Amino acid sequence: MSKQTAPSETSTGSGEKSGTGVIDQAPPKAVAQQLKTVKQEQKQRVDDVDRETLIGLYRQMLLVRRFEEKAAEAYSKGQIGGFCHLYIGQEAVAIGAISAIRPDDYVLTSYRDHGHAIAKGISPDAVMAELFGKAGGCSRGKGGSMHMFDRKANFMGGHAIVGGQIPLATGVAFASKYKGTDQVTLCFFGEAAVNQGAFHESLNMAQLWKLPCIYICENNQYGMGTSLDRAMSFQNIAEKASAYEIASEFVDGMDVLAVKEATARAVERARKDYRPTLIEVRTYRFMGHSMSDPGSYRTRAEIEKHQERDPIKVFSSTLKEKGIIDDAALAEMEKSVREEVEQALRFAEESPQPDSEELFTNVYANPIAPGSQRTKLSNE
Amino acid sequence: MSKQTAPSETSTGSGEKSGTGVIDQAPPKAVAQQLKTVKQEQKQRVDDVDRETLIGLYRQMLLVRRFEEKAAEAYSKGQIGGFCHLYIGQEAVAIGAISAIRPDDYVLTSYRDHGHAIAKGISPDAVMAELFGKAGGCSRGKGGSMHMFDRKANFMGGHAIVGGQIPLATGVAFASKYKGTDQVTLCFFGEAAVNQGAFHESLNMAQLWKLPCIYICENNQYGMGTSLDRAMSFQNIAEKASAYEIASEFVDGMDVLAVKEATARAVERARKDYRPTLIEVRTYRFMGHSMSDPGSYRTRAEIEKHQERDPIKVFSSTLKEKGIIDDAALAEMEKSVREEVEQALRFAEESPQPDSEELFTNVYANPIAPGSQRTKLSNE
Amino acid sequence: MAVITMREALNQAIREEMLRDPDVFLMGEEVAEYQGAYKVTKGLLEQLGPKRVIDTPITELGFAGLGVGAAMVGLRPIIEFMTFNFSILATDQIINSAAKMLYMSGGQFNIPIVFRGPGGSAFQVSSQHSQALESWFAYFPGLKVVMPSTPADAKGLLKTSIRDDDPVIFIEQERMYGNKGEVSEDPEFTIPLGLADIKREGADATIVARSLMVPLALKAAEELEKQGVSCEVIDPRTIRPLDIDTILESVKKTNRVVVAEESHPFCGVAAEISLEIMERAFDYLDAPVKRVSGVDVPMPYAKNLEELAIPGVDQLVAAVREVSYM
Amino acid sequence: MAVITMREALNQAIREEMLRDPDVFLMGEEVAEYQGAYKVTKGLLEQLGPKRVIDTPITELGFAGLGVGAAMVGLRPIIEFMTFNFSILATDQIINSAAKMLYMSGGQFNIPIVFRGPGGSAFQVSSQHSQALESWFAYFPGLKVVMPSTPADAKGLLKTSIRDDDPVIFIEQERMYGNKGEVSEDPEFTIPLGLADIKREGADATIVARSLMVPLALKAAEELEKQGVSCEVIDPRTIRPLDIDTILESVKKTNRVVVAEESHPFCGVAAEISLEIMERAFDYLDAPVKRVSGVDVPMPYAKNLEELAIPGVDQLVAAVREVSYM
Ligand SMILES: Cc1ncc(C[n+]2csc(CCOP(=O)(O)OP(=O)(O)O)c2C)c(N)n1
Ligand SMILES: Cc1ncc(C[n+]2csc(CCOP(=O)(O)OP(=O)(O)O)c2C)c(N)n1
Ligand SMILES: [Mg+2]
Ligand SMILES: [Mg+2]
Repeated sequence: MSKQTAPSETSTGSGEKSGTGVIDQAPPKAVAQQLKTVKQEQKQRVDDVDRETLIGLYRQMLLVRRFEEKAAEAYSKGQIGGFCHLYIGQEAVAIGAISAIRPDDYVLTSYRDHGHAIAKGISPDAVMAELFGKAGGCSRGKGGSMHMFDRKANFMGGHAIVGGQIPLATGVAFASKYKGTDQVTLCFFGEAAVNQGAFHESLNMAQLWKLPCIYICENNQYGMGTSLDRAMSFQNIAEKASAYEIASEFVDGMDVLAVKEATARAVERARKDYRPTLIEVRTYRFMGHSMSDPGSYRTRAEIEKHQERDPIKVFSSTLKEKGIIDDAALAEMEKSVREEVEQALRFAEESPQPDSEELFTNVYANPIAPGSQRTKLSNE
Repeated sequence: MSKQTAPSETSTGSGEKSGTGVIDQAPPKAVAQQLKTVKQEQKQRVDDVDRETLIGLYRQMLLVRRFEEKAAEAYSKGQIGGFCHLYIGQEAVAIGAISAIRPDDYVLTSYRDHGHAIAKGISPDAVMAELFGKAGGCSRGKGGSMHMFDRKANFMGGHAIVGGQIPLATGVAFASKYKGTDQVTLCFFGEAAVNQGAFHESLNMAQLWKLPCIYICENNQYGMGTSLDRAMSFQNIAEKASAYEIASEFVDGMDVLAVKEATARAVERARKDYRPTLIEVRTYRFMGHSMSDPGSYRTRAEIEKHQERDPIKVFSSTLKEKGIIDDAALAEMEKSVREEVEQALRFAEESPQPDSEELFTNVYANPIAPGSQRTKLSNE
Repeated sequence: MAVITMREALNQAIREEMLRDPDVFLMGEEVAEYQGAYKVTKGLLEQLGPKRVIDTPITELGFAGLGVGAAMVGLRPIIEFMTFNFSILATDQIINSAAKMLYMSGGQFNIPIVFRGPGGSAFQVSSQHSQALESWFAYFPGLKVVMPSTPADAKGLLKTSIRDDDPVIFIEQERMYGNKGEVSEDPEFTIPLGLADIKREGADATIVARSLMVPLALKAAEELEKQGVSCEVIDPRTIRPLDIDTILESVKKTNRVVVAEESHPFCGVAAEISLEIMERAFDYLDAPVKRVSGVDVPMPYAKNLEELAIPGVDQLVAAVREVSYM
Repeated sequence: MAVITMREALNQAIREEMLRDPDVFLMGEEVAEYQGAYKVTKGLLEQLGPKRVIDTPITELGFAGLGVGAAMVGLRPIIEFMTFNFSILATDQIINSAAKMLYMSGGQFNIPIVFRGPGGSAFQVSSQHSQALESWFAYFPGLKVVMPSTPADAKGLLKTSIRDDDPVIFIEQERMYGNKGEVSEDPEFTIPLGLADIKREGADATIVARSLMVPLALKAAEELEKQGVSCEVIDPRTIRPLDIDTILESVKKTNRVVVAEESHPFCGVAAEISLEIMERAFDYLDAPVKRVSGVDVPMPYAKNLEELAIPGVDQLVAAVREVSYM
């Protein structure tokens, strides 16, 4: 008998549960405890990573943070338009995960994409210019904040439909297997995207066909103003993997090294055996959902509690305690990062607007002018 | 700390598995064994049900079987057009489940809907006339085989988009809770519909909001020509409920009493506590996917093996062994059922075609003739 | 009559109808606790409670279908799409379930539901968030499609849509939420569906404009007045059913027509209106109907490009001059 | 040249292009082991193997998106929808991803993908399974839309579509799969997109017809010939980009036009064609363009009603007589 006939027990599901409110109500003591645990674990992980990599990771997180602080400033001045979703607080996820892949591997993510774009190797200049809607932007000013792209970096875009990038990433991974390369694909999305049908359909195909796709759910506990438990009946996202028999892992997203290690394990599985993984990364965004979010659904206290575990602060203190870096070097780095961001700002300001003609380009790769085919045919 | 931070182990998912072929490869001995088990269990169940109900269940299954055999005949003669999906082999599911609810409860299903329609109380006359595209049909000839409806019977339709009825049923159940009635909704669908995003989205909402919807997956092991294991990475459908923390149960669909009992347990949960359930019913269709299916994806032997557990044969032999019914009574019933079906056929043949005017009715409940509103306003 | 914004007018319409009829409920992403992504549903949770004002997961297909199912058994759902761009994920339930249910059930199950939310362009939200989908939905018999251009129309038409027994696609324009106008406070103030409104009378040329294009058309008419051209501005308000009669009457008077829309042109509403005018008033036309649409490209992000993508007053003026052979 | 069915012609096109280019793969429900729900993909699994001919779960949104992702990195997927009715579940990935990717990436990621399958009415398959969606997809810049009406066109156009670097919506007509015609066996036989075909020359009136309507238009032309009216029949073949020039040339000759379609009328392709004719050949029109469409109701199941729902030869004849003032 095949295994489907096996389970004859009745599972009765859960009973009533709270349907409202903030989900992460850990008391102060637990937070302190949590912080201590992260730091202890991080200290142990540090030993397995070389100094240069550690410092590189730190610098990248800092760069993304300062970059976005600057972007927020520019947004307030009206230099950036549209929606602008900041990544502040979540930097350890993109930086940690992308540090575990090769440059020729692929990354796709949502509209909250500045951090991933920079981590995948797009210059801050090009990302800032894109935010400014300028010709020097990585999508030539046509995509904007939510649609960063870079073919050379294999950065396959920010996508603005919640969950839309999940089938796309599955297809990119499919292509790697089809071509017989060992490139892997990282697909980032928020926890609210898990409720979309696209998630369900994609994970089934990925495991059915054994595709080298790593699904990284950035569980920052809110989709806009809706807390996880008000949108998802069962909130253990990593465990949802079992509905597809897919490999999965839960990881603390405030520890850049934990994210890196978990991703590395998934990458190994994907690269060698074409096997997908779902990683749930618990994280938190310190800012509003987008620049226009009043953010009244969370208390100041809740945000501050999470800020104690700011991934950048945690990591700098670990690195200092481990003697990898000192205050002087940190100050030096702060300075160089700020200069890099200032340079990006200047680049964006000075970059020209797209030419008006650009309105009509890139609609088709093979545009067909009316009547052109007739001429072609009569010439034959 | 909330429970989402708990799981930190890595689950590695399943390894390689067969990606092709027939899924239910039980050796002959196992089948005999299975048959014996069903029958033994069924015999025990018989004791809990009164004689009239037992005989009623049997007659209904027989009626649906004979009805569809007649429909197949009429289809071959060209009296029925379009797609026609027969339910032969699966009768115990609709009959068993629907016998566990009240007339004022709701039922929705897919295009394979003749059995459910009759079980919910639509007369065979009206169902046959609908197949014939006649004015006397339960949808006045406008719906056809895939779209049986009956408002009086609370039969909310056959739906032809795979998975389309799942959100609809969730909404019907939502309305019962909204209105504060204790009506429950049964939602039937095939196992291939489980892969649709609509399934995932609906079950999440049903458990999140505690809706009195009972999702009954009729796992007949094939979606058209695709066996379950070629379409679903993890084939234990009942267990998928855990991804939503929803109650679930696995049941043998060849035993009408088993289906009835499982449904009754779910109904209790839904009626009293507004709690949803996912029931996976293992069944098998003896005919092609639709009347036009050559069916070459299954062997004769495979079909015959399942026919040994024909739910009607199994039930009649149980009833005989238990002394509930004898051969004479069975023959009598056979005769009356055949007469009922002949009557349905005659009704359908004699029912007139819909009037040509019907083409334009029922597009809107409040039709607005062009210009009519202007007149109305100027009259005011 | 108070002067209020389109946003407030919509809010009043929902509130009044919910108070009037306990079968009306409101469901969508962020409609309750967040008070609506664009604040259209502000205060409704507080006043009407969590049973009737419901935040959903991000599952457009699922909750659109849930709404249709609830409507089958007599509830009257208002389903908000945070923007109509996301309705694209829900089209199966809108088109295959809502639009066809009454017909394929032979008249047994009508679907009294309103799908509403902002549509069209916003400000620099780029390709995936700037789509005008009215022609898409208007294509399907079984649906009604409404697009208001003033706070009063917004209120009157939304109230009628909620009371209507058929599925209504109600498309608001995000750029217009702050626009102000006089709105009746009478709770029985409604505007029938299928009735165009003459926003300005004129004798020389007709501009048919909807939604975002209406204020632009009125500005163009002012400008043209100075140039000696008297323009009639007609707002169909309901796209399906379309009140072609009002448009035809105007055409028979002015003999010249411009149809303006912010949507893409191809197979759009302007094409439909033009054909209907041609079919029924061909001999009255002194010039071919002129279409002025958004450009035929996805919406770009860059501000300078975005501005070029949507028709402006100048284009409307030029179009009227063109059909007037000026 | 052999005489083969439309079904075989499509099969040849896919087979030849897959043999020609290893980056082309075919994916969809029942395309492999079952040989295609309508047998268009017969024998392909056997010849090309399971890596390139792939059966999917019933997850239209998922596998359409998977195809677009694969196309981003250079593969050339052919995605079969068992019927285009089911593409409605996948529109988000077609419209928000495939159509806009090149534009919003500033020219970096083109999407060489073909979405194909039967569309329009079949035989008594009722409301949810009988939808013509060409105007829907043609609305969106970024997509190309193709509808062949003969086996030769089917083969030549499908081959070009597979070689094209943009997303192509390729809509076949299920009722026409068995239609026969001569088809070239030259593996380099292709037909350019954006080129209309004059299916019959004539002098007195023009019938613009696509897909299922083309054979009907030709029959109507025969009948009209007997009545002394010489009809030109033009098949645009590609809906987007539309070869309006060929249509205009004909109109300038005949001065009378009927546009036929099996789809619903409202905001359909006929409306678009009519507007473009009016815009660019107004002075040549001796009568308003006449539209003949499927009726504006969901498709009923009953045979007698279904027959009334789709235009027939008689209606086309009557329409041509009407524009000829006969
Ligand atoms: C299909 C769709 N529905 C709604 C939206 C509007 N929206 C944008 S982001 C968002 C919340 C997403 O939350 P989550 O997936 O957790 O990601 P996060 O923003 O927290 O990173 C919503 C509702 C959208 N862009 N797409
Ligand atoms: C969205 C959609 N895709 C494809 C189809 C075509 N189709 C009809 S039934 C079917 C198989 C469904 O299998 P399952 O859900 O297991 O139900 P069963 O037919 O076995 O009862 C398919 C592919 C459809 N009707 N709708
Ligand atoms: Mg989130
Ligand atoms: Mg099945």
